Formats: sequence, C-alpha cells, structure tokens
Amino acid sequence: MTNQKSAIQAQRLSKRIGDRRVLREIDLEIAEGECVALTGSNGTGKTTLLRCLSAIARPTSGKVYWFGRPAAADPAQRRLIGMVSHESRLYAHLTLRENLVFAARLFSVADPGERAEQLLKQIGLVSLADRQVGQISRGMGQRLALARALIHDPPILLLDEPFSGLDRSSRDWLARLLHERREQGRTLCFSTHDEQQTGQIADRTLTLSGGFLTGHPVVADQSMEENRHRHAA
Amino acid sequence: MGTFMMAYLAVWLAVVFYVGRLGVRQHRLQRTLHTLQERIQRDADQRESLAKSA
Amino acid sequence: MASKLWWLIHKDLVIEYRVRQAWPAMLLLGIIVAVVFNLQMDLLPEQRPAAAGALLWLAILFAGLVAIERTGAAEQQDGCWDGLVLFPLPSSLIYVAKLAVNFIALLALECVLVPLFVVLADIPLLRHAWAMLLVAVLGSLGMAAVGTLVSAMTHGLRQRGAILSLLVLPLLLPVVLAGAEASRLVAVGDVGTQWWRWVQFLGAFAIVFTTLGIVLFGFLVEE
Amino acid sequence: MGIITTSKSGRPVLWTSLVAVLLTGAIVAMYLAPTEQTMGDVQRVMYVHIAVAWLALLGFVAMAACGLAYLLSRNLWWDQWSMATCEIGWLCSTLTLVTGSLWAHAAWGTWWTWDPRLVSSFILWAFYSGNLILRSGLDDGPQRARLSAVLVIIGVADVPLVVMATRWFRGIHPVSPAMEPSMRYVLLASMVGLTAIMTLLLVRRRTQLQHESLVMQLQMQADEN
Repeated sequence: MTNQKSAIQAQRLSKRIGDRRVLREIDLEIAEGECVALTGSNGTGKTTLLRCLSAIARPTSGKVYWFGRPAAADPAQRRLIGMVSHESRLYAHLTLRENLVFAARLFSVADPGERAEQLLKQIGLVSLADRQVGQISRGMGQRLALARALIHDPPILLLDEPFSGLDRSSRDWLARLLHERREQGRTLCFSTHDEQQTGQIADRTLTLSGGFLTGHPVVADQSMEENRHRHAA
Repeated sequence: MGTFMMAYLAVWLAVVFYVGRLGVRQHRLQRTLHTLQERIQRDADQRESLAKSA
Repeated sequence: MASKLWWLIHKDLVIEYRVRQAWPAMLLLGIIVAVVFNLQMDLLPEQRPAAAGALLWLAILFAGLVAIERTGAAEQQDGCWDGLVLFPLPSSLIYVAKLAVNFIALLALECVLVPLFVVLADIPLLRHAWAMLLVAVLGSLGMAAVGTLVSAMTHGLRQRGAILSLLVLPLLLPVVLAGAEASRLVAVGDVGTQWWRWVQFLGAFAIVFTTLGIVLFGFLVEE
Repeated sequence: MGIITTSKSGRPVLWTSLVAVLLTGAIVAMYLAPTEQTMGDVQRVMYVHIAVAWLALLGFVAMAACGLAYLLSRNLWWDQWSMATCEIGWLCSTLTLVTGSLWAHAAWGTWWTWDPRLVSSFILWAFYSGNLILRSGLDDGPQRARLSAVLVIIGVADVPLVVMATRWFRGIHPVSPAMEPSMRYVLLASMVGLTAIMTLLLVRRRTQLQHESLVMQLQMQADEN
C-alpha cells in the first residue's frame, strides 16, 4: 500500500482545532532525500501540518507514515524525526551544553558529551557552552535549537519557518547546512513565506491555502526516481 | 408527613427544573437552526443569481 | 530506560535548584499553615495526637498543592513540552518522572512539617521514626500519583489553580484520613495491627493510582 | 435537516409519564406503605432518598463506563452519554444530600454530621460538580471528552477507597434497616419509577446534545462556504 521509497506520507490528513478545520483531507508524499518547501500565508496551517507530520499533534482523521510505517505506532520510531519549530524547545535555565547533552541522552546517542561538543563546534558556540540559554541572543538560540534537532542525526528533518528572524549571514549558513544534509541523502521539509529561499533550496514547493495543498503533493514513482537521480548527480 | 412532603417536593422541583431547562435549550436550538437554514438558503440564492448573471 | 528516567528527574531537580519556582513557596506555606493550625489547638494532652495527625496531613495537602500545581513548570516555556513528546519515550515514562519529582518535593515538605508538628503540637511523632517514615512515604506516593495526573488534566485551563484544588481535594480524602489515623497511632505508640491496616490502605491507594496514571497519562498529553 | 423536528412528538408522552409516575409514587409512599414503628412518618423519606442515592451511584459508574468507551472508541457519541449522565447524576446526587439532610434533621436532630456514608455521598457530589466545572472550562470536542473521561475513571476508582476509609472511622448511618415486605415493595417501586424518569430525561438530553453538535457542524460548514 504505502510506497517504500517515501520518507513521509500523509493520507487524507484532517485536523480540526476548535471550530476550525485547519487541514482538510490532505494527501502528501515526500520521497527519501527530497527537499520540500511548504508555503502559504500566515495562519493557513503550515505549523499544524508540520506538527501532524512529526506526530506531536494527533490528526482528527487520516494517517501519517514514516518510511512506510505508521508514525504514532511506536515511540522508538520518533528517532526518525528531527524538528525545529519557532519555539526553541530549550530549557532557559540549563546551559547550552546541558541542553544538548540532555537531548542526546534521551535519544540514546552513543557518547552524549562528545556529540554535544561536536555540534557546538558546528554551530560556532563552543565559547558560550556553559552559559545558560536564557542569557544568549535569539539568533544564537535558533542555532542551538537546530543543533538540538540534529542531535540524533535524524533521517527526516522538519523545520517550521527556519529562516525567519535570521540575519543575512545566518541565513546563508542555514541554507548551506540544509544543502549539506540533502547531499547526505536526508529528507527535508521546511515551511517558509519567503519565495526566494524556496527556489534556491527546495526540489518542490507546495502551497497550503484554505486547508488544501496545491503543487504536486503526491509524486508519481517516475518523477520520484528523477528526483533521486538529480540528487545523485 | 411534613418531612416526607418536603423531600418529595425537592425531587419534583428538580425534575421540573431539568425538564424546563431541556425545553429552553431545545427552543434555543430550534431558533439557531432556523436562522442557519435561512442563511444557507440565502447563500444558495445568491450563488444562483450570480451564476445566472454570469 | 531507568537511566533516561533518572535524567528526566535530574533535569527537573537541577532547574528547580536554579530557579526555585516551587519549593520555597511550598515549604513556607507549609510552615505557615502548621503554625496557624497549632495556634488553634488548645486541647487536652490525650486529644492532641488525633487532632495533630489530621492537621499534619491537611497541612501537607495544602502546601503540597503548590508543588503539584507547578508540575512540569519547566516545560511550560519555549515549547519544551513538544520537545519532550518528541523524544522516543513512552508517555508513561514522562508520567513516572513527573510523579517522582512531586514525590521528592512532598517528602522534603514532610521532613520540615513532621518535626515542626512534634515541636508545636508536642506530640511524639518521631518516637517510632521508621513507622512514621513508612506512613509519610506511602502517603506522599499516593498524593503525587493523583496530583500529577490531575495537574496534567487541568494544564492550560483558565482558573487552573481553583479547578485543580477542586478536583484534587476530594480525590485525596482517603489519603488524608488514612495518613491522619496512621500518624495518630504512631504518636500514641500503637504501631500494631490497626496501624498496619492503614499503612496497607495507603499502599493500595498508591499502587492503584500509580497504575491508573501510567495507563491514562498518554490520553492527557496528546494534542 | 429534519433532525430536530421529531422532538415535538415525544413531548406529551414525556410529560404524562413523568406526572403519572411521580404522583403514583407519592400516593403509594404516603398511604399504602405502612408507618414505621420507631421513626413514624419520617421514615417515608427513605423511599425517595434511597432511590436517588442509588441513581447517583449508578450514574457515576455509568459515566465512567462511557468515559472508558470513549477512550477506547474515540467516538463522541459516548461523550454525549457521559455528559448527559453527569448532569442527571449531579441532580440525583444533590437530591440525595437534600433528602438525606431533611431526614437527618427529623431523625437525628441535625442537618448534617460527618458520618462515613454522608462523607462519601458528599465526595460523590463533589466529583460530579468537579467534572461539570472541568467541562465548562473546555471547548466542545475531543479534548474535553478525553480529559473528562480520564477524570471520571479516576473518580470511580477513588469512590470505593473513600467509602472504605471513612467507614473505618466508624459511623451512625443505618446500613440496611430491617423492613417489612410491603415496605420493600414500595421502595422497589419507587426506585424503578425514579430510574425510569431519570432514564427518560437522560435519553432526551443525550439526543439534544447530539442535535447541538450537529447544528454546530452545520454552522461551521456554512461559515466556511
């Protein structure tokens, strides 16, 4: 039934919040190694869709699959997913290092201390490692949130408005990082309202409006193959 | 007998109160439904006339 | 799994140590309630253990509500709760971690209140220290099990504090009664079969609600 | 759209049966039942008191069963039953306290004492009230159904423990008073009659809740178009 090559698949996904039908029977498929951008004006449910895809939110009806398996079935499956939301998900009163080490431990990363150090280097915040998160700037916090999402090196990375609020150099840095991950064959899906960014990074752009997805939400096998070749090239 | 009458009256009043509340809610529901039906009808008429003029 | 549980608890304790969001308020309230209660006690020596036992557990309950209300306070900012839900952990493990934090807080509260009652009410609660410890541990466990569950239930409600106490107080009545009676028996030095029956009751309460919490917590945290 | 138009036809039946059952019950309890020797006429309060107390307890168990059924099936139909049961149960629980209090005033000379049975019925009432208040703080829908279901399941686990704990504190409430056979029949009839009335109200309320949610859905659709 489900396509083995798809990293994320959503079938007839609906989500109702209070009186509003935020998502209406959305079908969506993202191939392994693909990078998909999700656009749409504010309040159209991009965040809700990403929350459903990451199984934080339980859909009102419909199913989400990760690599062909139902997403909510087994907590151990959550290792497949990394997610960056517009909230940092960091504990303000733990230090940068403590936050990363804590996340690494709960994801059963082999050497938490080592992994935290490595990521701190990658985001260029080693010198602030023992500062509490509440005391660093928002931009730095965003970098750290990204590092936290990558701590277990997830095959699928979901990002909610990762570019908003970043200065130019940080944007370039983030774009490079996303590009790098795609090169490694990881699956990416990010939401944005900046059209310029999407063209540079994404293979495919989907637009959410009125609870429906437009673009090419479900890819035929052939074009998925093409995508893979394009990546390989 | 007075105590018994009071107890019985309490039950009686409670039931009457609840039935009354049911009735009030039912009335309100009917009214909401009525305005809703009118609105749906109006919307449909509007769409029809729009389609005709186009 | 056990090490992850420890890291969850450890994280909450570290944050509580740095921010002091619940413990100082809880302990202070406990002390004030204990003093106010004991001001009102002008009883004959033989009536004192019964009254003090009941007041002790009421004081624990009221002050403990402060800790229970702040269950998961660390998670309420910056979307940390979503982060917690995204870890590959069963939700029951999160419940047990939060329960453990509340349990530790209640034990700390009792470490202050029991000696305070010994001094203020002049009743020998600590003559059979082990018996008192057993009562305190089982009573706190039951309170923490129910409190953690109801706290998660009322999360995000308007007027949360009022609704929380409204739901918790009737649910915890058995613990207060059993704790009061067991403490009275400890104070009069009668730690025999009757005392043991109350201890068993407290144990049963703790087991029932910890189990229910483990089973039901998942329903409370889904979105 | 014909969902609610059926409601009118049920009304005469409802009213007639309500009045009939209540009147018959009153007459039977007042004139046919024998007068108890020690208590006198005051004892007649028992016929309503025991009946509503039984309904309050039954309602609580039924509510928990509905909650469990909701959590297992995720069908809001069960939540409507749970909500309706909660309202009727709260009513019966309040009546238990009121009628019991009237009896206590006549028999013991006090409106209220902290007897185990009284404590447990008070706690039952507190649960019903707590559930109603929790519900009123939440929006209609799955979240409310879920949280309330968990609460009533905890509650139903707690009630036996409340009863046990308070009973060990000893009490004065008559546990099962000796009764003449004719008294038993009157009591039984009263219980059956009141149960029937409350069930009728319950079913009506449940249907109403369903209609309310249907109208809300229609409204939502109209808003979106």
